[in-house]
Amino acid sequence: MTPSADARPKAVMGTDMRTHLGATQIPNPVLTASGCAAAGRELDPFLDLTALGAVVTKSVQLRARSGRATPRMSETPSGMLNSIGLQGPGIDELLRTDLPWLAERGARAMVSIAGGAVEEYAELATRLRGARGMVALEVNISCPNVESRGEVFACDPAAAWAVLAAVRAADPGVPVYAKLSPDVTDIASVARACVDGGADGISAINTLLGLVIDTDTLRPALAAVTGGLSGPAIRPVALRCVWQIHRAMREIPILGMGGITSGADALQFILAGASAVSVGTAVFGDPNAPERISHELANALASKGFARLSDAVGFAHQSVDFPA
Amino acid sequence: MTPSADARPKAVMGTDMRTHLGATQIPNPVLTASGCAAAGRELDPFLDLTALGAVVTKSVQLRARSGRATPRMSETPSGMLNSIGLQGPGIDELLRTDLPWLAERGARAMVSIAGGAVEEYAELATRLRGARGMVALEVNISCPNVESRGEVFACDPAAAWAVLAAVRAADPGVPVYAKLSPDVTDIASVARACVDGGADGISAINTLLGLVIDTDTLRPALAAVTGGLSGPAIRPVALRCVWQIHRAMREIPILGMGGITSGADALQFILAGASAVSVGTAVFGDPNAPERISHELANALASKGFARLSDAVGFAHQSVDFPA
Amino acid sequence: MSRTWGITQAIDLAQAHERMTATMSIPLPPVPKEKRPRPVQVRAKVVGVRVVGAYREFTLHAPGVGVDAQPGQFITLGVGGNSSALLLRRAFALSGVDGDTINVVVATHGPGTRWICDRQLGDVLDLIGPLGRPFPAPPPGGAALLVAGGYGAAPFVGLAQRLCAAGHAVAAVLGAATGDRLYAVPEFPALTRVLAVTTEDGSAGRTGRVTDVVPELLPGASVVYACGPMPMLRAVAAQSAAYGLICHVSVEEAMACGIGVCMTCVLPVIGDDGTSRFLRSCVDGPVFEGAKVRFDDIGRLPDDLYGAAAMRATR
Amino acid sequence: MSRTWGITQAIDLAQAHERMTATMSIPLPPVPKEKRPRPVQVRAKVVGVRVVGAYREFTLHAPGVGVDAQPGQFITLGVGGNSSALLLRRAFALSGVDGDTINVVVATHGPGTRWICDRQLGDVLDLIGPLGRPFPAPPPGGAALLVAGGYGAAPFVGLAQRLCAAGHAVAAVLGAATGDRLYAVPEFPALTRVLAVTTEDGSAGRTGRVTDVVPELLPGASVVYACGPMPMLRAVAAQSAAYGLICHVSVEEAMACGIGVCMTCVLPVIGDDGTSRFLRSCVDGPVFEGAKVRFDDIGRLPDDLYGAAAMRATR
Ligand SMILES: Cc1cc2nc3c(=O)[nH]c(=O)nc-3n(C[C@H](O)[C@H](O)[C@H](O)COP(=O)(O)OP(=O)(O)OC[C@H]3O[C@@H](n4cnc5c(N)ncnc54)[C@H](O)[C@@H]3O)c2cc1C
Ligand SMILES: Cc1cc2nc3c(=O)[nH]c(=O)nc-3n(C[C@H](O)[C@H](O)[C@H](O)COP(=O)(O)OP(=O)(O)OC[C@H]3O[C@@H](n4cnc5c(N)ncnc54)[C@H](O)[C@@H]3O)c2cc1C
Ligand SMILES: Cc1cc2nc3c(=O)[nH]c(=O)nc-3n(C[C@H](O)[C@H](O)[C@H](O)COP(=O)(O)O)c2cc1C
Ligand SMILES: Cc1cc2nc3c(=O)[nH]c(=O)nc-3n(C[C@H](O)[C@H](O)[C@H](O)COP(=O)(O)O)c2cc1C
Ligand code: FES
Ligand code: FES
Repeated sequence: MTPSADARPKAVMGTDMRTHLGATQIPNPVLTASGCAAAGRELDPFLDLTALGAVVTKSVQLRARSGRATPRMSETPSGMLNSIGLQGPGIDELLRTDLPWLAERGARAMVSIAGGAVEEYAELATRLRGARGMVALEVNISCPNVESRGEVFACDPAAAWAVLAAVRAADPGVPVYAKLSPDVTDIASVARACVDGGADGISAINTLLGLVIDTDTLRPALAAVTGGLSGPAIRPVALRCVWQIHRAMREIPILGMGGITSGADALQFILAGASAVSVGTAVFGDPNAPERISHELANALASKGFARLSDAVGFAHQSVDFPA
Repeated sequence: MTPSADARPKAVMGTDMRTHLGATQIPNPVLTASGCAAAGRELDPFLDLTALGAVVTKSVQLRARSGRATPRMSETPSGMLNSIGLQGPGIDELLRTDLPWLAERGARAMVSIAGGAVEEYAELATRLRGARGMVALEVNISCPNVESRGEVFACDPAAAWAVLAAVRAADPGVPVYAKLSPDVTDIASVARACVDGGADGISAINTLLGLVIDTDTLRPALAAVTGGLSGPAIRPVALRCVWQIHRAMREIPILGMGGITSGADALQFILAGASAVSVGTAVFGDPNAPERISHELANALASKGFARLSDAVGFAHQSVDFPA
Repeated sequence: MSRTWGITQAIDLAQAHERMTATMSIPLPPVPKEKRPRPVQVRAKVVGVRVVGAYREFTLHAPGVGVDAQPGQFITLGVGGNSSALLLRRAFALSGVDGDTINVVVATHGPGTRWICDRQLGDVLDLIGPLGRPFPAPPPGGAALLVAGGYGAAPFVGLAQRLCAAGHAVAAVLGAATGDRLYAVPEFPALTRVLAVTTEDGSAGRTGRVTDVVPELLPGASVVYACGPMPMLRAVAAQSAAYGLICHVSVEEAMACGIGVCMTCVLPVIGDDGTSRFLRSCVDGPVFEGAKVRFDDIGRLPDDLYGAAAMRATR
Repeated sequence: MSRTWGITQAIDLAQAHERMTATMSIPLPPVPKEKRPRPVQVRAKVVGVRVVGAYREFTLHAPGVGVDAQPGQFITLGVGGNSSALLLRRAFALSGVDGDTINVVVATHGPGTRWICDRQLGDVLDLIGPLGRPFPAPPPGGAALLVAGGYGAAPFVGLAQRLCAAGHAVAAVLGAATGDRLYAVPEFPALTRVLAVTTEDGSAGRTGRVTDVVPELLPGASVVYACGPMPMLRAVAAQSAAYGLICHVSVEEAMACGIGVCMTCVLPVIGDDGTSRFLRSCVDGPVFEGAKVRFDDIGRLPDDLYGAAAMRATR
């Protein structure tokens, strides 16, 4: 039972941390974030990959991508701006080396896929069907739709719906999460379109579009001009998005992320409605962060008297009679 | 002439810092930000109000407003979340005490107005016509439109257009800036709607909608649940918005703001396309900030070889052949 | 009268205490209502650090701040240094003034106070003060009861000194959860006729809360001053009101600016015209008359508040 | 061979130097290609701080980091402490290893290095290392020319020691804009047959740049090692190539993670298969063969880069 604010037991021995990605149970609600852990291997010296909820792999496309020119990064106050441009060797290589490596270790993989057209997403999902070690798909729709003036899929509910419907058709069985961009007027409506299209859950949020100007060179600091803002700076925006999505669809699981650096940060996302969290930029400052954060989160939940993680999901909404 | 990156004179004695708010010339491009300086009086011990470009007054409405319940504030990494709810005594009191006080001192006022319906904005502009000391109007359209499901004016180009057209009709002479919210899919289209409606310039940006959860009480940290995120954390988002608006409408002046704490920060906004800047949250950390920043900006411009501030406006776009 | 109050005056105060017991009546200078002392922003050097139980007491060289400063006023400090993620200043009651130096006592709470408590002799802090309205004077000749919770005793050292010097009888109740969270207990015997100390865990003084003792001391008082956590202020204000006494409370609301420009620090206060308003605790307070503070409505938006009607339209 | 290199070995190296001049040929151990030394994350205590011209040299007690570490590898430090706005680690070349202690030399650049340079004896830093691939061994018996710009000399103290110990002849050119930005000049005479020092302002050594001297020393060398600013690396790589020599460059790209997960630190490098790729300088470097680095294309996206075609579709 959900403890009430007053009569909450003050310590629980070992909160039950199990949660789900769609229908798949995972032992730990803390995952890596796509693009912040490569395919997991480089983090092996710093943490136990098998203890994580899952390794969310860097968004993969059909073909190899060089990524963008450098500079690709600019540190900002409590955040960073990046424009990697989805550098990676493509789906063949992921299937050939990265997923088997993770599977052999016993680590779970949530595979992030990205494309420039609806069929590319569908083909990626088809190629990945039944891949060993894969527990879920994360569909990164924060990509420009090359067939539609380069508008980002995640900024258009209809385009987002189309991608998710195609992925769902390509693999009816796998748990599918749609990863949303915060750069929209109404994120709940995009989330709803994704669920209508067939998504089991929502990953929120991707980076915010940002810009830094180098006052020495007098031009944008990134070669690609704009980039994605991540880190603790964006945490309040990410929490607001998770809050809004949970209010709109209480039954839909959310993988929350954006600036999580501690168990208390992760707890905020859980209380706002996330049933699992991803740790991204914090890994750069501390490669052990996902492991540390899962311990801190477990302790925080226990000290608040939650016997089960699931009891805490969305708990903060109980106190608010505010309209959605 | 705009200095080229190579043949730029290395030091200029006293960059000409004059700029304009619409057609009105002001001696200094640094202003306060609405809601972060009240009506200026409390900053008097800390800086010379008359030396600022203008004091942008806290958004005023027709009637007195109590503002929201407390807590109204939560500090976040390199930022803060606030939900003041536009507390203030209303337009009568502004006209009776605050504007005359500023005018007597010789300080310029940019008056920020806010309302829940188009006619309220128009009435405010009418009431303010010819007010002594007022050099411009800033139209804060980040308010819920009470006639339209509470949707924020700035999130709907048509609603934004309607407000600006009404204000323009109410006072055809005063320089009018529309203050935009970053929480939209396409800020440039909202900016264009405002200019079509009659705005002379654009103020960008208002706060980002955010949320913090108090992990002690297990409920939102703010009484109002969500609030506006400001401070250096949001600076890259603010710069991106200014960049996009300038790219869409090069000739439209922009009052840039969002996380400015130093002259170098202000310079980034100028290079991105702003012809003046507002300093908000930084005032809370350092009430002298607007004055300090104008000195630092003047020095930075001079050391980069800009003879005139106006030569630096939008300069960073010259290096980029990227499509808009 | 002397423009300074605090540490170096402690010696003269034994005499003042004698005068006090004779209930002489030298009224405090009236609190300037319109012209607040102009706050200054200075770089203040740490010239003394002292561990006091769970707290750290800092003596800061802060030229110009002490001039005109009065008990109940506060200062703010910038925290975290360059490249800090903490933007906002932190507020601390002035606990002593001596010429160009001032004293504050700091409890570790979160990252900002942790950073301050790490400062060493010679470090320089960005300081603004004096801020806010001080404690008003008691009625002529009236005896004062001071009630403090934890570091809430900070402004009372100076206040007791001033009251003593002005010939008012002073009684004090200093309470805290634990003994190490009491402050300035050694300073008070010389300044008070009656001094009660309470701790919740019984580690010092009487076991219990200040509110257990206050009723015993109200009969001898003509005015009450209270500084500490909000629930304590509310209780003491209620006890004082029930006894027909005015109680001046010094509130602690989260402040973003400390100088009156941001409107974060408000609380509902009943005005002289009977209308309740959200008043800024940084410039209209932090000292308010307890009976005027609508403690029950802190954290709410009461319907009858000035300007509340306009809020309903846009919710 | 000894598992450590650096400071305390300097004494033995005079003898090594003698052996070196006899051009004995003890090859360096082969660089492990597949199994990089496993980096560790430790809390490292500052056990020594020394001002060296414009730089600060830190000796850090960092258990486990030095084991297997080789010249050319680097470490990263967390900066700013709790509640800092700086999230990313800062990279520094290992400039010495002695058992559980390591040395780094830090130039003040921005807020992160300023914070590091403020650290005192006894302070504790969050350290990860060793990271990256070290300098490869020279051809058997070959003479090595080391070319450093500014603190780029840091990895060369250890490299020269190793090369000496392995019997290679070593020559070095150490240059900087000004004399106070030279590093480790006193260490080199014992390790090198020829040592040239240059400064652009003439405040030490020959007036000019390292590239003014390199052509004079190429004839005696069979391999070149370069560490310093990118334009210097490019010039020295070109000079070496023109002379038919391999030049190993240690590049300095902005790094977000330093461990290979973020892809910020890439540069275009020609692979053994002739195909150019964006390689990560943190794990595939920081040492690359100069002729393989497409210096002209740094900051660009060359059309023939592996995967560049896929980029055009989504632009
Ligand atoms: C008028 C006044 C006088 C004060 N006098 C003293 C004093 O003499 N000694 C002392 O130790 N403390 C005093 N405080 C409380 C002190 O300001 C807070 O403990 C401190 O701001 C907490 O900062 P933090 O970073 O450690 O904690 P955090 O909780 O991380 O602070 C986060 C934010 O909340 C604000 N905040 C948190 N707690 C409080 C609080 N209790 N009061 C006001 N703001 C808060 C902070 O200023 C900051 O903006 C006073 C506060 C006020 C308003
Ligand atoms: C492999 C490697 C070895 C290095 N060895 C040394 C050394 O031995 N001694 C030394 O003083 N410095 C060395 N540097 C450079 C050092 O890492 C930077 O000077 C430092 O990161 C700057 O941080 P900052 O906060 O002072 O500056 P800022 O400019 O504020 O840093 C902002 C961001 O840019 C990155 N950055 C800025 N300049 C550089 C740079 N030149 N190289 C890499 N990243 C940069 C920072 O890491 C940070 O993420 C090395 C860098 C690399 C990559
Ligand atoms: C360097 C970098 C690369 C990223 N690459 C991807 C990516 O390939 N696919 C994706 O869906 N998100 C990507 N992201 C976004 C993160 O997964 C995450 O949504 C975002 O950074 C917010 O979380 P954080 O603040 O914890 O980093 C990337 C973020 C960073 C910083
Ligand atoms: C406490 C607070 C109150 C604000 N009130 C208003 C307001 O009344 N009207 C308005 O247009 N913007 C208001 N803003 C937004 C600021 O004017 C500014 O657009 C925003 O904070 C970004 O700038 P900054 O990061 O420099 O603060 C407020 C911001 C803060 C922090
Ligand atoms: S703290 Fe800003 S108005 Fe009081
Ligand atoms: S710095 Fe992250 S991959 Fe190299």
